[in-house]
Amino acid sequence: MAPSFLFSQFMGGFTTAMFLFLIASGLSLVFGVMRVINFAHGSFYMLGAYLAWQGVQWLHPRAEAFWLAALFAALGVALLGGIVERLFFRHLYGREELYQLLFTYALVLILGDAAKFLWGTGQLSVSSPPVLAGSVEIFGTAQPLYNLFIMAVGPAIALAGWFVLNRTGVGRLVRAASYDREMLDALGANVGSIYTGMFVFSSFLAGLSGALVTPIQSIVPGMDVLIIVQAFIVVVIGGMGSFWGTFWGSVIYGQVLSFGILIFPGFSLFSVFALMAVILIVRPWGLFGRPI
Amino acid sequence: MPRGYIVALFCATGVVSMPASGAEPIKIGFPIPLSGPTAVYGEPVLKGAELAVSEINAKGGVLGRKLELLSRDSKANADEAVRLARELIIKDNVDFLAGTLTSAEAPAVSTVAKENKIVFIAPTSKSTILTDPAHIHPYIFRVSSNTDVEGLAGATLVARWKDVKTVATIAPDYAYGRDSIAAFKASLKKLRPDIQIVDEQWPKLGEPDFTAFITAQMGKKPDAVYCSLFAGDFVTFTKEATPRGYFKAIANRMVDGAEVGTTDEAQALGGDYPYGIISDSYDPVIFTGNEPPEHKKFIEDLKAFTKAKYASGWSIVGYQAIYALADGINRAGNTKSDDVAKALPGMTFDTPVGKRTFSAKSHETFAPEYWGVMVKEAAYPFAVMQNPELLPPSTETN
Amino acid sequence: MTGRRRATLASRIPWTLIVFLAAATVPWIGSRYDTFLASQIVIDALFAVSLNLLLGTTGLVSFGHVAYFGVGAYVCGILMKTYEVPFVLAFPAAGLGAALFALVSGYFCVRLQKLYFAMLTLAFSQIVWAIAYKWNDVTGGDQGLPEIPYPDLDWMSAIPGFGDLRIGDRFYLLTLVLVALSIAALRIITRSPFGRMLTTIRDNPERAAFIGLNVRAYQLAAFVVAGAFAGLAGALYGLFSRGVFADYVFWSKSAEVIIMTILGGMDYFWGPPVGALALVWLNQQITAYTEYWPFVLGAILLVLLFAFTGGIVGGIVAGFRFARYRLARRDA
Amino acid sequence: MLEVRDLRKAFAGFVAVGGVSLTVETRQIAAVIGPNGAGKSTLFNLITGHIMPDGGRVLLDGRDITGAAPHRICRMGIGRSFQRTNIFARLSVFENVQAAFLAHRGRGANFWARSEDFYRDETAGLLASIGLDAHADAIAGTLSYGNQKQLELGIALASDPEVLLLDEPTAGMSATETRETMQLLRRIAGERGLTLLFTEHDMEVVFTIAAKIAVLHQGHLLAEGTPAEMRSDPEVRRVYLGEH
Repeated sequence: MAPSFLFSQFMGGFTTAMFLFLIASGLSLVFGVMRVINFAHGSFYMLGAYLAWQGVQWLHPRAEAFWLAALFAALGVALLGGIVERLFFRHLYGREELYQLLFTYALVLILGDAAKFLWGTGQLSVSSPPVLAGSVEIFGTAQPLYNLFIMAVGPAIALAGWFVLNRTGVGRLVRAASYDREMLDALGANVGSIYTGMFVFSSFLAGLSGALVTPIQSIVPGMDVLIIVQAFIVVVIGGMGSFWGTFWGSVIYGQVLSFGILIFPGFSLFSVFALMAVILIVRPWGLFGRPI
Repeated sequence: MPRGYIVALFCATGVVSMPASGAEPIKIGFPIPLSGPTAVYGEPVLKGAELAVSEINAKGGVLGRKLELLSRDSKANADEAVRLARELIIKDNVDFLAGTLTSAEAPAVSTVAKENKIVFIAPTSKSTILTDPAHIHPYIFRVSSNTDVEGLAGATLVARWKDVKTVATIAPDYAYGRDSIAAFKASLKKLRPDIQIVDEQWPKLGEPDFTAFITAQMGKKPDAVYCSLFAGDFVTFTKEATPRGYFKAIANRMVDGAEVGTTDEAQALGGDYPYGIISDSYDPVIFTGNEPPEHKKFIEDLKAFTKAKYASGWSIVGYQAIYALADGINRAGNTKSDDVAKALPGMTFDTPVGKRTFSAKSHETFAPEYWGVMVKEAAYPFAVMQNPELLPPSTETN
Repeated sequence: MTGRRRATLASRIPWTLIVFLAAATVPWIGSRYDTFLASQIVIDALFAVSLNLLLGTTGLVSFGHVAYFGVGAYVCGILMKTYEVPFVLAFPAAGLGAALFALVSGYFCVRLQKLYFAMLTLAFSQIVWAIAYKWNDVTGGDQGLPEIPYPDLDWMSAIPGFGDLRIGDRFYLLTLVLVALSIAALRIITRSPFGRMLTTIRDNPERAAFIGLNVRAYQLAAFVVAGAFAGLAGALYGLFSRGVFADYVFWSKSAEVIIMTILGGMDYFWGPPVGALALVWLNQQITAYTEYWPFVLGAILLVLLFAFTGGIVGGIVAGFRFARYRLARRDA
Repeated sequence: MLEVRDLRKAFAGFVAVGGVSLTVETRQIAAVIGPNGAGKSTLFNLITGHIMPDGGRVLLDGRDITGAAPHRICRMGIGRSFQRTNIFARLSVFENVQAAFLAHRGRGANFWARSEDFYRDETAGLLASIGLDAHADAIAGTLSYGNQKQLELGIALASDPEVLLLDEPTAGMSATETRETMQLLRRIAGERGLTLLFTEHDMEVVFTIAAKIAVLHQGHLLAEGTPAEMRSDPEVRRVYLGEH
C-alpha cells in the first residue's frame, strides 16, 4: 500500500477521532466527577448542531456567520445543561445510579422530540465557513482545511483541559472531587457549584462539537443516539473519567474504524463494540484510567 | 394485578368499529419514511400519492367511493414498516397498501401483504428480491424499476468511457445496495470485460461519517466509480468527498443509479453538488429537450399542489402507484384484494412519462429511467440533468 | 405470626387465575386489533418480568437485556424459517440459546460493579446488534428476517369454540399459555430460597458473601435465568411481529423495557406485567393523538423518577396501606 | 483456634498491617484495641478474605485459609459483623436471619420450593435468643441502630460459626445498650462455645469481658496478654491508654 494512502487513511481516522474527542471529553468529565453516565450528552450534541444551523440561518450571509452560530449553539446548550442540572439532576445525586441513568435517558427522549418539533424531521446541512472551504495538498493527498482545523481544535482543547485540571485551583477541586467526594466535602468546598460548573462545561463541549460537526455531516433526528454509543466506546477505551484517556481513546477508536474498513470491511462496526467489551473485561477502568 | 381487567375493559368498550356502508372511502395504507436521512425522498413520494388521490377524488373517486390515504412514518426501518403495515391492516382496516421507500422496508412489508392477502404496490423499491421467483406472491406489485434494469443502464454508461480500465463501487450495505452492485457488475462484465472492479465499499444506510470509506476508496485509484448512495447519505458523502478531492481524482466520472439526479437531491446539495457526475431520475422535472405534454401538466399540477417553487423528481412514482391501484380497482370492479390482484398483472396504465405495464410474471414494470450528466444551469440554483436519455433502451429484461 | 402472611379474604381469591382467564377471552370478545395489542402486552410482560429478576430481585442494572431477547428471537426465527424446525423445538432452543449467550457474557459482566456492569451489558448487546446488522447471510442484515412461519396451530380447531379463530388469535392463546407458564416459573424462582439469596445480594452483596454465598455465581445464575426467559419472550415476539429485525436489538430497546419495569414497580413481582400493560395501552392511546410519543414517555419517566418511584403497583400498595391506616384510626 | 501469622498488607505504600501475629484459643474471648487507623478493620478484612494479604498466613484450627474467598471462609466457620452495620435492609428481620440459615445450610440453590417454609423454628429461636423476636416482621432498614447491630449478630450466628469476629459491636450505642449488648455477647459465646474476637473503643467493656487483649498501633502488634498484663504494660499505657 502506498504511504500516501496510509497517510490519508490515518488522517481520516484522526479527524473522526478529534470529533469524538470533543464530544467524549465532556461525557468523560461528568463521569469522572459525578459518577454519572450521561446518555443525554448525545442529545446536547444534537441540539448544538440544530442551534448552529439555526444561527447560520439567522446570520446568513455574513462571513463570520458560522463562527457566531457555533458559539451561540455552544452557549445555548451550556445554558440548557445548567438549567437541567439545577432543576432536576441535583436531586438525584444521592439516588441509585439506575435513577440517574434513567433520568438522562428521559432527557434523550424529550430533547429528541423537542428537536423534531422545532426543526422537523428532514435533513439539514450547513456549509463550511468560507475561510476553511478549500483543501491543501499534503503528501500528495488532499486534506480539507476544515478537517485540519478540527484536528487542531481537538488537541488544543485537550491541552487546555489538561492545563485547567492540573495547573489551576479549580482543576484541583475538580480532581479532588473525582478522587474522593467525601474528602472534598470535608475540605469545605462547595461541591454543588463544582457539579453545576462541570455539567455546564460538559454541555458546552457537547454543544460546540455538535456545531462544529455540521459542515461535514448532515443534521438529522437520531444523530443523538448514534453518537452517544460511539462516545461511550471512546470513554470506555480511554478510561472513564480520565481526560487524556479520552483523548487517546478517541485516537484509537478513529484508527480502528479507519483501518478496520480495510482489513475486515463488513465488520468494523462489530470490531469497535468488541474492543469496548474486551477493555471492560480486562481493564474496566480503561487503558489510561485508574481503578476506582 | 389489574392487567386482565384493563384489557377486558378495553375490549368491551370496542375501540375499533367496523366499516359498514358502501360510501366508506377506500383506505390505502402508506408507510413511508418521513424522518431521517431518507425523508428527503419519502416526503415527495407521499406528495405525489396525495396529488393522485386528490385528482381521483375530484373526479368522483373509484367505483363511486373516495380514496383515503393513511400515511405513516416508517423511519426507513424494516421493522417499523412491518409494524405499521400490520397496524394499518389490523387497526385501521385498510383495503390496500402502497408506499415504503427503501428495499429494506418493501420486501418486509410484502410479507405482511402476502400473509394478510392485501394488495401492496411498492413505488420505489428497486431490489430484485422484492419480486424474484423466491419472493413473488399474488399481492405484490412494483411501479419502479429494478436493480437489474438500473445496473444495466449504469453499466451501459460506464462502458461508454473508453479509457476507463478500473472501476470502484460504493453502495449502502443492505438489499438495494447489494443487488444494485451485483447487477451493475454482471452487466459491465458483459459489456466491457476489460474493466476491473478494484474496490467495493459498503457503508451502512444512514452512515454518519464516510471519511474512512472515501480515503480507502481513493487509495485504490479507480478511473471511475459506480455509486448507489442516495438521499441524505449522498449529501453527507459528497460533503466529505469533495474537499478530499475524491471527485477530482476520478474526473467526476461517477455514475449513481440511485436517483441523485432528482431535483430533490440537487436542491438538498445546492452549490455543493458534484457537477459533472451522471445520475438518473424517474422524472427529471426540468426537461431541457422534448417534454411530453402530459408531463408538463403533471409538473404544473404538482407545483400547485405542493406550493413549491420547483417540483420534485420523486413525486411521480407515488403518483403512478396510486393511479395503477385505482385502475386495478376499476378493472376488478370491486375492492377485494383477491380480485384486484388478478386484475393488475399484465395491466397497462398511463403515466405522465408514458405507458407502463405490469409484467404478468414478475408484477413489475421494468420502467426505464432518465439518465444524464448533472450540470450547472444559469436559470437554476441547483444541478439539472443535461439532455435526459431514457435507459436502458430495451426495458423488458426477463 | 412471623414471616408468613396472614390469609385475608383478598389473598384467598385466585387473582392470577382470574387475570389469566380474563386475558384468554380477548379473542372472543375483542377485535382483531385487541388481540394484537394483548399479544404485545403479554410478550412484553414476560420480557419485563425476566428483566426484573435482575433489576428488582438481584439489584443488577442491565442496560443490555435486549441482547438475550434478540438472541432468542433470532434463534427461533432462523430455526423455523431457514431450517424449518417445528416450534416445539425452536421455542425451547431460543431459551437455551439465550441462556448460553447469557452464561458467556454474564460470566464477564458479573465481575464488574454497578456502572461498569451496565456498560458491559450495553457493549454485549451492541455486539449482538452489530452481528445481526452485518451478518446478512444468517440474520438478513438490515432487511431482517421476515416471513417466519407461524407454528402449526391447526390442532386448535378440534377444541370446541376455537374453530372460528384466526391464526393471530390462536397464536395469541398459545403465547398467553406459554407466557403464563414462564411467569409462573419465574414466580416460583423468585419465592424460592434461590430467589431469597438473590434479594440478599441486591440488598448487600458484601454481607451476602459473608453468609456464605458465592455472590458472583448467584448473580451469574440469575443472569442466565433472566436471559433464558428473555430469549423465550424474544422468540414469541419474532413470531408475533412476523419477522426479526436488527433494530430489535438496539440499545434503546433495553431502556424501554427498563422503563416498563419501573413504571409497573420493580419492587413487586407483578409490577413489570402491569408496566407492560400500562405502557402498551398508553402508547396506543397517545399515538392516536400525537406523533410525539417519546416525549410523553420521557415525561412519564420524569414523573416516575421524581414523584412516583414505586411505580403503579407501588402506588396502589401505598394507597391500600393508607386506606387501611385510615380505617384503623377510625375504628380506634 | 484462630491463628494469624505475620500478616501483612500495604495500600499504595501505606502499611496498614505490617506483620501481625496473633492467636485466639478456642472459646477464648479476645479483643483487638488500638486507635483509629491502627489497622483493626484491615486485620479483620484480611482474616475474612475481603482483602488479599501481601504476606503471612491465617489458620483456622490449623487449616490454612489465607486468601480464600469470603463466602468460603464464612462456610469454614468464621462469622463476622462489620463496622458499619451490614444487614439486608429491605428484607424483614425474620428474612435476614432465615436467609443466613438458607445460605449456610446449602439451600441457596433450591429454586423450586417456597423459601418461607424453611428454618422457621430455628430462625424464631435465634431471634428470641438475641432479643429481636418482637421485631421479626419489621423491615430491617427501619430498625433502630442498636437493633440493627443485634440483627447483624443474629445473621452471623445463623452461620453457626466457631469463630466470631465483631468489628466494634457497640459503636454508636448508649452506655446502657453497650452493657446489654456485651452481656448478650458473653452469654451467647458461652452457650455456643464461640471463639470471639472483637474490636472496641470502650475500654471498660474490653477489660471486663475479654480474656485476652491485643494492642495494635500503626499496623503493628504492640503487645498482647491478659487484661491485667495490659494494664500494667508501660508501652501500652504510653501510646494507647493515654498516660505519659
